[in-house]
Amino acid sequence: ANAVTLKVGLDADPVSLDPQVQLSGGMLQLSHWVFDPLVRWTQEMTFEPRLASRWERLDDLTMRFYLREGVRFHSGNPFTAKDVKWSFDRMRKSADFKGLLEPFDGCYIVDDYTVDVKTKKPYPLVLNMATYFFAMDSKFYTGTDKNGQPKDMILKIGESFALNNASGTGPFIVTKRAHNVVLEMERNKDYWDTQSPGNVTKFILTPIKENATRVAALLSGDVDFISPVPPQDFDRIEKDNKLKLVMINGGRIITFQMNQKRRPEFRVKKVRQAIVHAVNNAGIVKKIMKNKATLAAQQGPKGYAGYKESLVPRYDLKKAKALMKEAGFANGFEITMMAPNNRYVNDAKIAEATAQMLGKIGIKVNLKTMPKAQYWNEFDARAADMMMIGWHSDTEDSGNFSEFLMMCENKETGYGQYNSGYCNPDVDELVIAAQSETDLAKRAKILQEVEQILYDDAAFVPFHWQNHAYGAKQNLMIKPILNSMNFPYFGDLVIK
Amino acid sequence: MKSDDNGLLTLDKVVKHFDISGGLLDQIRFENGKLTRRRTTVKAVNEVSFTIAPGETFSVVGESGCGKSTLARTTIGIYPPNSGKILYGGERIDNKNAQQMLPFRRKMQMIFQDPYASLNPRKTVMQTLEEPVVFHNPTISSDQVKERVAEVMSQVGVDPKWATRYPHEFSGGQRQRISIARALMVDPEFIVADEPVSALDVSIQAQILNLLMDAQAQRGLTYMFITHDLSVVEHISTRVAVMYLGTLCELSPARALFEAPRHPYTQALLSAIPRLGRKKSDHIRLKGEVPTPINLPTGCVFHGRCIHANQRCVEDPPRARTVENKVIVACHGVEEGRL
Amino acid sequence: MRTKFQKFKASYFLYSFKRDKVAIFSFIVLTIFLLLAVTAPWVAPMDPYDAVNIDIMNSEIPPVWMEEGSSEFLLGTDNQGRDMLSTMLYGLRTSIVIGLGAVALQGIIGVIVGLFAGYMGGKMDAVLMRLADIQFSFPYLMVAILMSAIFQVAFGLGSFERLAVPLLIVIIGLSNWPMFARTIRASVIGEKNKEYVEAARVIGLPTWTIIFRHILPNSLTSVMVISTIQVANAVMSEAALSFLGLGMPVTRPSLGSLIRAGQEFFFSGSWWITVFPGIWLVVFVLVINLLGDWLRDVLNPKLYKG
Amino acid sequence: MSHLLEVNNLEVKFALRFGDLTAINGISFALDRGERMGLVGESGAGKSVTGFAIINLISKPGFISGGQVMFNGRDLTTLSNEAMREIRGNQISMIFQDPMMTLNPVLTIGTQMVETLLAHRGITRAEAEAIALEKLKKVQIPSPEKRLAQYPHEFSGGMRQRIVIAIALLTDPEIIIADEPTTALDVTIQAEIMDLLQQLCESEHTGLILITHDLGVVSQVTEKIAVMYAGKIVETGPTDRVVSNPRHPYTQGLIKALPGSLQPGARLNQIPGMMPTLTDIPPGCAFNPRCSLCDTICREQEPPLKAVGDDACKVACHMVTK
Amino acid sequence: MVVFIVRRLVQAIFVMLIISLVGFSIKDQIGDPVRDLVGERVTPAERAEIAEQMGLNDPFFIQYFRFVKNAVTKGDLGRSFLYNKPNLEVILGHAPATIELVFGTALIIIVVSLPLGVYCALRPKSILSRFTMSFSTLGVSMPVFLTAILLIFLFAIQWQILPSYGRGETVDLFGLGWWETGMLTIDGLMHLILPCVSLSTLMLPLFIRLIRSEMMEVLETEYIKYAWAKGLSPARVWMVHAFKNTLLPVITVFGVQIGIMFAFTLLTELVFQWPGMGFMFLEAVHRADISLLIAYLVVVATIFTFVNTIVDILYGFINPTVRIAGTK
Ligand SMILES: Nc1ncnc2c1ncn2[C@@H]1O[C@H](COP(=O)(O)OP(=O)(O)OP(=O)(O)O)[C@@H](O)[C@H]1O
Ligand SMILES: Nc1ncnc2c1ncn2[C@@H]1O[C@H](COP(=O)(O)OP(=O)(O)OP(=O)(O)O)[C@@H](O)[C@H]1O
Ligand SMILES: [Mg+2]
Ligand SMILES: [Mg+2]
Repeated sequence: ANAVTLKVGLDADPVSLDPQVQLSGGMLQLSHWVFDPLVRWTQEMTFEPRLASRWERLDDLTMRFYLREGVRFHSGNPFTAKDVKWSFDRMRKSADFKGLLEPFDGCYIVDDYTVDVKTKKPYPLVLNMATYFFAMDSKFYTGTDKNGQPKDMILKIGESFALNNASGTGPFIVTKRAHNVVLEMERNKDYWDTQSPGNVTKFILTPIKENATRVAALLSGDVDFISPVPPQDFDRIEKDNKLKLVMINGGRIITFQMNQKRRPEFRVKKVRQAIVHAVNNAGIVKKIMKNKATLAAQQGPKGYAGYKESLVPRYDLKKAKALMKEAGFANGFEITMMAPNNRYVNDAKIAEATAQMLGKIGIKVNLKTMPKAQYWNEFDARAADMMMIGWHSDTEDSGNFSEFLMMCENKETGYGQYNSGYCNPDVDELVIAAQSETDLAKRAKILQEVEQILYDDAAFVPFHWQNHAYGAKQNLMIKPILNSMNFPYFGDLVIK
Repeated sequence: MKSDDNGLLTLDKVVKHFDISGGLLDQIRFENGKLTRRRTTVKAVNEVSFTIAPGETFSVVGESGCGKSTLARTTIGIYPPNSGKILYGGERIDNKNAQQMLPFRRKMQMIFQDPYASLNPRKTVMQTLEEPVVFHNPTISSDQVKERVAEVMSQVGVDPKWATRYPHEFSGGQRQRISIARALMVDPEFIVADEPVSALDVSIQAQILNLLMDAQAQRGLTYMFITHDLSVVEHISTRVAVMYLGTLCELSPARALFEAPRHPYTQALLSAIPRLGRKKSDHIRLKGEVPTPINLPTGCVFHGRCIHANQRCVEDPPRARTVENKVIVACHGVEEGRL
Repeated sequence: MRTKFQKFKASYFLYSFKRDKVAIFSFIVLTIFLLLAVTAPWVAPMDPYDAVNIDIMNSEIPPVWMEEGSSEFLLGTDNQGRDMLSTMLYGLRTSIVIGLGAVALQGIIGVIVGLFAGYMGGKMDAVLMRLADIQFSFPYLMVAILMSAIFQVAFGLGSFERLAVPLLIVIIGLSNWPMFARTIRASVIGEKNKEYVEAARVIGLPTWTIIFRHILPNSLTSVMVISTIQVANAVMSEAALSFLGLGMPVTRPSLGSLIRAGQEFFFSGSWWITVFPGIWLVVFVLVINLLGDWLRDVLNPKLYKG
Repeated sequence: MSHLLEVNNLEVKFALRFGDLTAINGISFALDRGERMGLVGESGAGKSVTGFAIINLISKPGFISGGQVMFNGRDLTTLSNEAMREIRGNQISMIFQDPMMTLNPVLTIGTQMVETLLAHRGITRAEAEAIALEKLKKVQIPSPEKRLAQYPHEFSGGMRQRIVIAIALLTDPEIIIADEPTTALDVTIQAEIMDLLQQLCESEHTGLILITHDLGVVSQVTEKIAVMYAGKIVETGPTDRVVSNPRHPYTQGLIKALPGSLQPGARLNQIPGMMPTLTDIPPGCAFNPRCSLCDTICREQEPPLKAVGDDACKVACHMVTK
Repeated sequence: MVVFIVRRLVQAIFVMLIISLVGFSIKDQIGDPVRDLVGERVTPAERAEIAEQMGLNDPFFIQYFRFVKNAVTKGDLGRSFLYNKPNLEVILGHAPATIELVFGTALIIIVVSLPLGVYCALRPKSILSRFTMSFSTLGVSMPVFLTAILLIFLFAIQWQILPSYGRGETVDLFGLGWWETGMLTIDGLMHLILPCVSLSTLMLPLFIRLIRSEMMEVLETEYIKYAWAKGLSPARVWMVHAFKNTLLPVITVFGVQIGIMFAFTLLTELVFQWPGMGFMFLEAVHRADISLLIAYLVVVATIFTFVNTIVDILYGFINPTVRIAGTK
């Protein structure tokens, strides 16, 4: 085949070649290029067989996966059940994935091409989790490296074998990596998925942090594909007849939380409601997000179990002012607000707009935006009265939002880890009930009730669900390879 | 020297060296495979002693860089001496702090060489002149100050109406007059004049010299007069000290010196004065180059250039001795009677 | 008589000023800039710091002469819906305050350090100048980045918006003082050996008086010249810091942060968000520089080296 | 009329902000081969400008506004720059006042000597170096071979001035213009340098224009003298005559003001006032406000420079009669 | 000479100690590096454990002492959290990009400012001089980032004749293995143009002015007048006598300005996504990679000392009156 080179500009490059060292979007993207999971999400949010060619539920606790035969790793080693179990066990040691794998009991080899995955309790989301089960080459990662360290070591800092070496079954083989500068990959000639239409032979990823520069790179033709595309440039790319813009709805909700521990005012429900009414999130979606985000009034997007159609945005400045008056704060008050400036799409701009909107109901906002490295520390310290947080459910399920964002903060159970200041025992109770409810309809009901309570309580300020925006040259057939998880499957990309 | 009790000002073995070696790191040298620390000092004035009697004009002459100005500044207390004593009216002043010095500041004043640099360009003549008076007499009324300024100004021949002008509006000679006025403001007894006429034209030079002589006559001033112009020295001095490389060579009454110079250096110096009508190049030629005051020669500092130098001069520094009536010479040759 | 001298001085100044068209032009423009900055609250069509006036729905309206322009917003609006013209006026004000403040601070530190280092000489001089060297040989932007990172955290959040201006003044001031210190020191070393200083010492004046009453006034010419250049530099430094996201908070933009914010919209067609403040800043800095050049020529042609 | 150099009615102006300033106001003199002439006067009288005007090298706002400088029959004021370059440093050499400032600090003295020769003679570098060595010997620089590779700062002031003289002699010029060659030096060194200059000029038969304000120096070295005041020559004649019998009140004043001529301690004879700035020269005789003999005619009419008595002396004064 | 270099070394060590101390004392203010290493799901307890492993919880002086000890005994400046490599390696990896950028800029500055500056001094009234001077004032008044954005807009987007970001194709220099150079490939050189030009717009005017004013000053000196009086040709007077003296102050300023230039590579590198040290520095600040930051500060201090030493030696070369061992 002809050599086809794909040049991609992303906002960041993967921090490591070890798929299990960090649970982050960037690492998962890489995992899909170099490794393969047992199953993966499709654009329609259904499951597509990958290394597992099929699966069946044996009982409440067990799921059996039948593995694809004849698959080889980049190293040439054959792929077997042993690798799946090895990878699963290794993943449990990873600090990032540990929590996610909490419900699981273990992975058991049935034969060379069959494994059973068992959970401790009945667990409705096994397949969702199987999208994280990337197979690593157990033989390749066994032994000790030149520094005398075991090759399978998961190290966040320091040189580990897996940091710089990768052997997966995926469509691309890493040929060169200079962190923060470039990542080069070549097509795996022996890729098992012969059905894949993908024709990219060389794949060069450059991290381009600056939004404007990234767009400029695409406009000037220096790269073929960029992501994310900042909303302000949507128009320009769409208008350019050599380029195209593709939007995919995503599941990340952007919110502001109101800290009731810091501010007695926020304990007054009317005040919270006033704030929610004062925030013109429709305006933000229209103007700042250029209409390329989905307006939200609850946590989970449409399609998630807890989604409730009747919960609609409620921007109404008059009412907001009235609520403030009723709450006894007609003259307003002053608060602090913090938001990151490089974490979510237009995060700082959204915060700025919000600050101004609150100004209109007399709440004077002292806003501070900062890079995420500083922001998370501040968030941990709950350093401001209102703090921005966006959340994407890594299980693609409604309950996950509440567990992290809305349940009362509890250091031991880890619930409410990203909740800065709302606590309602009713919500906690319902969310926990949903966790072990295997009747999906019933479960959905519970989760919808949760959303309703949060809505009525004005527990947080909802904005929108972020969309993923991709810019590419016309000859890149990117539409089919994109999905709401933001894992572009470049292995399947066709460049005309 | 101490015996001269009727002296107004006495210098006793005054030494002034300047350390120009900079910080510690600059002093370190790499020599013969070893790191050594070396200080570089300019030995500007070396064990100079003399006494100035009240009312006299005591001149110091010598080539450029021989330490005349340093001697002047040390005498007046701008530089503290490294060793030796300075007595004014019998009282030691070299170890006094700024506060204790104040009474002496009124008695001793200085006039400088450069008429352009010696006045603060941002102060009017009035401001320049009133500063010393006001500083030393904080209680004085401003009318009195103005009066005094006007008085001194007319005395030095500058129209008091010009008091509000700035220095750049004056010529060099006028500025020098203002400098002199500043020195006279506190009514001093003793004035050190460091080359006050060197930067001026002959015609102006005469004006300033006359002014200085007039002031001396009126106020009974004592001058220490620094210059390299020997004809000026001859004209105004009562006694003359000749310096070479920071050392005193000869100290004599002016007449004696010009009539019969004793030290070989003085002789060379005098013979080199260009005079009207003297046609032939009959001056004494010195050999060699002037050594630097950083590495002083051994023995007599002048031996390298002296045509009469012998082995003793190379090894042994000569001491200043009174050879005859008030003539003091530091020379082995003179001492031995060779010259 | 004194007034006569002043007249003379003024006339000399005026003379060279009148002859120099560029200087006249720059002076007029600078005056206009300053006037606008001072009167911003009255001349600006709206107060961009007041949330009540800002509506996100008004964002990115082009200047009035363009098709979608609105007569309400002469130069269009930014991405938050603020009137560009007003924001620029307020931004200019902020930039000027920071620029002047920072230079005042630099000047005070630099002049004091320079005076002492120059006058005292010796160890004092060596230590102070080494300090200046360290500061100097270190890219000021880096110093500023580190300092602002520290300051922002140290002072907490609630006060940041209020403290931002003084903070930036301190940051830029602290990172640029060696320029002044060096110039003053050089000039003091030149002055202190002049005989008028020795004359002052002979009078018995205390060191303080000599330094501040005699030497300082004579070193101020050089200070004046570098001051103008440093004001321009400080305004640019603030812009650079804002560009790195370390400048004024987004809700109270300076010219620099305005340009920074607008930069993202440049390629997407909303060029006015960055181009207007850009021109505004460049013209402002330009006239200061031009005046500085002129001043340098008039006061002393041999100043300003490194 | 076969003078080597003849300056006729030379006039030099400086274009200043407030109008033109006349620094040299119609001066005339002549110099013969091997003749040594002194140009004296107070600071600002226009001595240096005269020197530079001869080689047509007046710095920026200045220009020659009238008169001639005839040299070997050619008017130097009308020559092109190229033609003038041929003469400067070749037939007419110049020695500047401050030996510390005239040598380029970053070039070896060898370079600075050789380049002069190369600019004027079609010779090789080696030949040029040989000539340079010879001239260095002539000015009594010890071990000249080594010296060629040294930089100016490695020499003392006296030696530098000797090097400058050596450079002036390189091309065996016909005239040397020495502008206060010893003002920056000590008396002992000054005497040596003056000796040297005089000897060299005598032995090479070179013309010399010695610019100085020191009458003593002039009287020792030169044969002829011109006294300048406010841009004009007020008196000229053989040195002996002028010194022993000055006629112009200004020259008289200058000589009488010298302290050496009087009894020590006596009041000096001072010329009152000071030289006027060139912008406001009084009408009539420029010296009139300071002159004790001043009469009405002096305030109204400019005195011409005219011959007095038998000899070559010329004086510009209404009060001097025969 | 040896002493001079030793002295410089002592100075450099002194500076580095101070700077690393300053670095350490602010390290807690920059942010938490652990946050950047882990996903958002990781519990605080586990983060604390990682911090403990990384030695971040040790007392300040122990950390500082450990750093100094490792630096002195092993030449080890610690390990970057962000890049997961030894700091020195990370910095060396980024250094070529910056050095080439600075080098390219310096080249532009020298090649353009010398002839222009000299010309403006010799013909101050000509149209070209006036134009150059006005343009240079504009240049100083234009923030680097604005110039950079404009350049990208014009050359990369509107006309598409030059690339907009990055270094382009690089090759291994001399087979060193760690110096990836963009200066040997056409593509690499094309990529250099815009960043170098935008960076030079700031310094270029300064140098043209400096050279002009220095040259004009030199032309007024006695020795130039003397050179004319010797009958030398204009070429010789200007190029040999005047020019060499003009260079002296220019070299000193150049030394200082290189330092300032480093500050501005920061902005240029950011806009052009140039993978150099400034870019790395910003990344380290934003991602709280304190270890790398401190190492960077130390390395930069070294570079400055190095550059200044070279400049001083060069200065001594041209100016015979400066004894290198003496004080400046
Ligand atoms: N402040 C100082 N620091 C270092 N060295 C100095 C200082 N002042 C003077 N010297 C040195 O001391 C020596 C004597 O200098 P001084 O000024 O006293 O000479 P001088 O006889 O007055 O010369 P001149 O006739 O040129 O004025 C010189 O070598 C000079 O370089
Ligand atoms: N570059 C110049 N610009 C303006 N005026 C000048 C310039 N050079 C000389 N003059 C004027 O020309 C006059 C004569 O100057 P010149 O240098 O010839 O004096 P001089 O007799 O050599 O004095 P000195 O003894 O001080 O050297 C001076 O009064 C001065 O005002
Ligand atoms: Mg002196
Ligand atoms: Mg002269």
